[in-house]
Amino acid sequence: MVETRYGKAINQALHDALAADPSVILFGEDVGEAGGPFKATRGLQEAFGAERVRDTPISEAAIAGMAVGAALSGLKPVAEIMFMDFVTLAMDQLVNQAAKARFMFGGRNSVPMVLRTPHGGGLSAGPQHSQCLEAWLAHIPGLKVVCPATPADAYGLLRAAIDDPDPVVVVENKALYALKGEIDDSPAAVPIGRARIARPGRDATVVTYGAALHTALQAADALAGDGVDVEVIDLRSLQPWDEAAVLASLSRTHRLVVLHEAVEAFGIGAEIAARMADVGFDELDAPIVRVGAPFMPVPFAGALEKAYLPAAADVVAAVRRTLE
Amino acid sequence: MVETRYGKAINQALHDALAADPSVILFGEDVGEAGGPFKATRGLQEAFGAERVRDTPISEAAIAGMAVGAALSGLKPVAEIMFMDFVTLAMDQLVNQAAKARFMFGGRNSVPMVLRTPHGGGLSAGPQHSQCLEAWLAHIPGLKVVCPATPADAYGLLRAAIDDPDPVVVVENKALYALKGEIDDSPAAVPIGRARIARPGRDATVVTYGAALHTALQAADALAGDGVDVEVIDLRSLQPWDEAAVLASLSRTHRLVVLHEAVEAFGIGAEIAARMADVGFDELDAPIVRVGAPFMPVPFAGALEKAYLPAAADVVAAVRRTLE
Amino acid sequence: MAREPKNDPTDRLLSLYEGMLTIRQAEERLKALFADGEVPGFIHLSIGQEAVPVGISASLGPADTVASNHRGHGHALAKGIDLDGFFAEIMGRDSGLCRGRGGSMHVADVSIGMLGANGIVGAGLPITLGSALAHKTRGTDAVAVAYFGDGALAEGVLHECLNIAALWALPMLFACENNGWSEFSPTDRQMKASLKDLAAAFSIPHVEVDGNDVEAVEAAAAECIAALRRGDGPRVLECRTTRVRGHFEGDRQDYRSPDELAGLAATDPIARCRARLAELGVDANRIDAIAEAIDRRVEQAVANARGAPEPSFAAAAADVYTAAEG
Amino acid sequence: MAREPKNDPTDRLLSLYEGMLTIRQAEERLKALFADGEVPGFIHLSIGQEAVPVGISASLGPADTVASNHRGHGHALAKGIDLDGFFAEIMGRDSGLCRGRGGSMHVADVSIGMLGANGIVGAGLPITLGSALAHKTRGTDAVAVAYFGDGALAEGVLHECLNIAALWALPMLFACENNGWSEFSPTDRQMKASLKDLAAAFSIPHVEVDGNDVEAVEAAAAECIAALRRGDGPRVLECRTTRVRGHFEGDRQDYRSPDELAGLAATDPIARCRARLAELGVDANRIDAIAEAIDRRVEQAVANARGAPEPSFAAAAADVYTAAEG
Ligand SMILES: Cc1ncc(C[n+]2csc(CCOP(=O)(O)OP(=O)(O)O)c2C)c(N)n1
Ligand SMILES: Cc1ncc(C[n+]2csc(CCOP(=O)(O)OP(=O)(O)O)c2C)c(N)n1
Ligand SMILES: [Mg+2]
Ligand SMILES: [Mg+2]
Repeated sequence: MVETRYGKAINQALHDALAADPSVILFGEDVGEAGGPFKATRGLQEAFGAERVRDTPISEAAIAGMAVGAALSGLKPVAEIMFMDFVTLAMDQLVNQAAKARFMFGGRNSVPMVLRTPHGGGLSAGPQHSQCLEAWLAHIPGLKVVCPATPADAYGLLRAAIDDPDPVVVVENKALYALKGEIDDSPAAVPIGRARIARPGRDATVVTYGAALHTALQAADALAGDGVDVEVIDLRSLQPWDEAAVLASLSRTHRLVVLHEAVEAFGIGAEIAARMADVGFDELDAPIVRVGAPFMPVPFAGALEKAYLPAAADVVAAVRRTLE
Repeated sequence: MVETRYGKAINQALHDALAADPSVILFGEDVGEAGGPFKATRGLQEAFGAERVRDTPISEAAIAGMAVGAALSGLKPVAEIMFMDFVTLAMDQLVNQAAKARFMFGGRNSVPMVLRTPHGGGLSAGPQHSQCLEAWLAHIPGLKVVCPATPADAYGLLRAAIDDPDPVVVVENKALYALKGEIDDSPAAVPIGRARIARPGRDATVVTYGAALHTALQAADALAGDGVDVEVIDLRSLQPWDEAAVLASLSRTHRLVVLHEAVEAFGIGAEIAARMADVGFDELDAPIVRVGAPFMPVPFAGALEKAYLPAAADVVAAVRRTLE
Repeated sequence: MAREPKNDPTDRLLSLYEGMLTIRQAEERLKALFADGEVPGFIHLSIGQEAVPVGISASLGPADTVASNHRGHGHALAKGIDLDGFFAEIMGRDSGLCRGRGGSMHVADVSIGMLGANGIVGAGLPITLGSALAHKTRGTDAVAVAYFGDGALAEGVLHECLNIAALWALPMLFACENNGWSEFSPTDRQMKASLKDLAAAFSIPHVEVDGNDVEAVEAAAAECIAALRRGDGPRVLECRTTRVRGHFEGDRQDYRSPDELAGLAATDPIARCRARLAELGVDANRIDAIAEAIDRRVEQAVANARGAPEPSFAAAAADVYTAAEG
Repeated sequence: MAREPKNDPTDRLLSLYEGMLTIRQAEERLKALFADGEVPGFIHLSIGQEAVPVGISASLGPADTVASNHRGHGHALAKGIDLDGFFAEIMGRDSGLCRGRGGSMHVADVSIGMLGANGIVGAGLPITLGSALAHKTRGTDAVAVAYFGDGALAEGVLHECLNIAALWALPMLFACENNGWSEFSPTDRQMKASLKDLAAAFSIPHVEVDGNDVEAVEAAAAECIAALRRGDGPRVLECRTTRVRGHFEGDRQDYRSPDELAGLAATDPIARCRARLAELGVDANRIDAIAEAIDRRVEQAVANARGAPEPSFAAAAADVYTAAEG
């Protein structure tokens, strides 16, 4: 075990993937010489050359489309979209092309591409540099979506994404790049679609992912002080998501809170709650409570953004509501 | 009361809006001389001139962006994106610009634009011409989304959308353009955000919108034959949606099915179910059952597409599940 | 189709003729099947435009890739797509190339480098760009061809792709079928810039050719593609051609002048090629035999498609993602 | 700022000088505030580029509209945005122009035609296009200006906007600030086409100007904007200018050569303007007095912002949509 940062773990995963497989290539805006806007690709162009780690022009639609075409022609491209807000410029290629090519072409080929992109607030980056849009992608058959919360998962899910034959969007969280955590000396891929019990507990289940995991753990700590024993599930993968793990936890605790940084309305949590209100209905002893961002753009000013982001206190209140 | 078709009602709404307010303009691909791909804008360029009803090049990003800029500069643009699948090319302008300009600029101005776009399958139009992507838009604070199911609502919601000071996406359903229905002689706007009880009933509630309304009504007829009295709620507006109306119906029937043509996972129905699993929890006597498209791209072949689209039998089965 | 290079000029031309006629007869058959309700959805026929993909494909091998657009039947057939799979797909059968899931706007066979027709105007361009990037990165001399129409000139993604292809000297052929129409509107009301001037802005050599003259297309394409294989960077090949049918089947073309419609036959690339063959002294019987052979082949494909089972929904559902191994 | 037209050439130049210096001193102040942690988020300074918006805005009135990009402080101030509201916004206060919701990348005041800085590269272009369409449709002689950088040349939406503006002869000025950089990369590694050649492809007159010479910018912009007001269709004004600071504050610019960095001061548009004023015989005290007045004004704005309340979350939540009437 060594300690590493989330951003460094991404860097290492890319490094290891490039070293392991000559068909892996990287491209995106300033990912090469500059080492990426968040330094996640630092040193990779030096190590693997400008043919395999390419700086692109500011052309998001072409970046995504190139990934599709390269993936259909024998490579395993890992493309970067600098902020998730900019996937708005790449949706046709992601949704109409990458997601559908396998199905639409009769299942005879796959599209082994990865798109990395950071979401999330907390940096006063304002309404166009902070959004969490993963629910869009999870709604699209043919795409996979993962969202690591720890350095170990940042490594393991990215390796899994690159190994995966289908298009995978890896959603990173900007506020986590500097987060430290333990990682294996020879870390392995983390299977896509499997959740992790981040903290076992008996009284209520909090399902979450990404940076909000840390908020959930904080809330669980606070509640533990009051004798409430919360189980925290880190989904890790959003499409597919681990329904069995959530249902199993709910069947133990009978109380469910779903937490994420994204806007609550029509967010990832809606699907999880809806599904549990169906398949988990008999297990529910209380309303399913969601905690997510309010229905407004991510505001800039520190005070506004702080009030905007779901906090541990919101999770505590939500858990308490399920226990009333 | 007169009988008219859904497509004709749209045409009339556009005509009446253009006649009522010189700041209303229309643009989109082939909406002018050709009268629109589905003939919804037929005759409008002739009636109002090529300055107010403009044929654009095949440039979806610019179409959406022009609507934002024109709306910020004194006009009320009504733009058309020919198929909802192509909004993938216009998402930046819709989501990062139109939706946020009011909030982000301090609430001192609004963006009175309308974007019309048809979704839905049933025409063997294939995976890139049939998608229902409204859940994406409903997830975005600052956008409004409506989806008329009848000619009267096609007229009334479009007039309301054009009158509205904020950006409204009007999602039409391709399979409904030829649908006939009654409409007032001098029809009025239909308020955004208010649902309609399309059929009252006591035993279970089916919440739906768009073309699926007709599937729900068929299912209700079938169930009525077996003595099951289903209430059908037509949401009409998806953002904001009429939570009070749904909750009121659930409080009467205690059983809830949510139906739409869009993919079930992470669709509009997820939010409705999730919300009712919270605020309506005490009213629920059964699991909330969703009926939506399976998790696959919309297939082309008739047999596949038929199996793909949610059918009345699926709704019947879902309602029965809530009554078990 | 993927014709072998023929050395004898007459044989070469006969082969091009056969390529064009295969597309024509296939589409004429589709037209009838559509009218009879045997083809669902929308179909966009390339009747009148066959010389373009046939002329280009004469220089392509199986390692080369092409991406196409909504009017993609000719591109696919010229790239060598299987005729049975083609008809079965468009008729929505399980034996279709895409098992009935894509239809006319998505015929594809990635195994032979046909990366798909496409329902999104312009979308094939960045896919081709990525394919060209793969060829270059892998160090092969394969090339990637994007077929697109003049209407697609208005899409921003073209600009992005011209730029990156030029910047990185990718082996990409921008093959424009300029038929003057974007759906129901003449393109000159939609585009202020010519492709020639756009290409020049990016320093990409632009070649314009009579797209209804298959020999001219073949020659121009051969030069462009040779340059790509040499690593000289992208090329633009603009083919002036003629859309004979409506935008899609069912479009009555009220918006075209009777004069224009009357003049369409004169531009027919197949009739021109046939005249040229006659000039070269090829026996009419030999030419007619080609048509007959194609006819039999097409009828066989239609019969096979008719006899094929409906697509399987379960198989479709299972193909959204790659099945896990083991 | 929205300066009155001055007839006396010296007065005119003084007014331009004042405009540039206001931006400079405001940004120098922001730089210090950022270093001290009083400005959150990212800020992109336009130090060295002030001549562009000041030269252009000299021909603009309140009915004209501009849309900007991430490096928008100068564009906004030159258009006449309120200095108090400007500082308060970037410092995240309730008295900010956007009530602290947008920050540096979103300063806007639609009431005076400033349609917003923008965090999305290229996004201001179609917004400006729509604004120009509104001006034309409403029959006014107002014009719309899009400010964008050379990095934005790679975005496809530029192509779409050049085309539509030209096609419809819209009163739109494409004002490019070409500083040679796209974030951390020189733009010549990202763009194969020049804006000049792109404009030519769309038959849009292109004027290139030394963007660090405010008089030259003013003169060129005045001609372009007069043409727009006459209804002659769009114009492209490419201003060669210099980014002095990093891409954003905090960027150490390791990627620029020491030589380049050393040479930046020489290009300073404000120093040049000051030298010109001296040439014209303007008294140094008079010039210095301008700086002092601006300094007082800026300090006042900073003090006002510091004293202003934090933004209201409830008010923000209430502003996502327009409140229903009545
Ligand atoms: C992004 C997108 N916008 C609009 C359409 C609708 N559409 C289909 S084909 C077409 C015209 C294309 O013209 P062109 O590229 O010249 O091809 P042609 O039909 O002439 O072969 C349009 C507008 C589409 N399929 N995709
Ligand atoms: C769509 C989009 N892509 C990428 C970025 C990140 N980004 C911000 S500014 C910038 C470079 C812009 O260069 P240029 O347009 O020349 O403006 P300059 O910074 O030189 O003033 C980039 C890549 C963005 N904000 N939006
Ligand atoms: Mg065409
Ligand atoms: Mg620049």
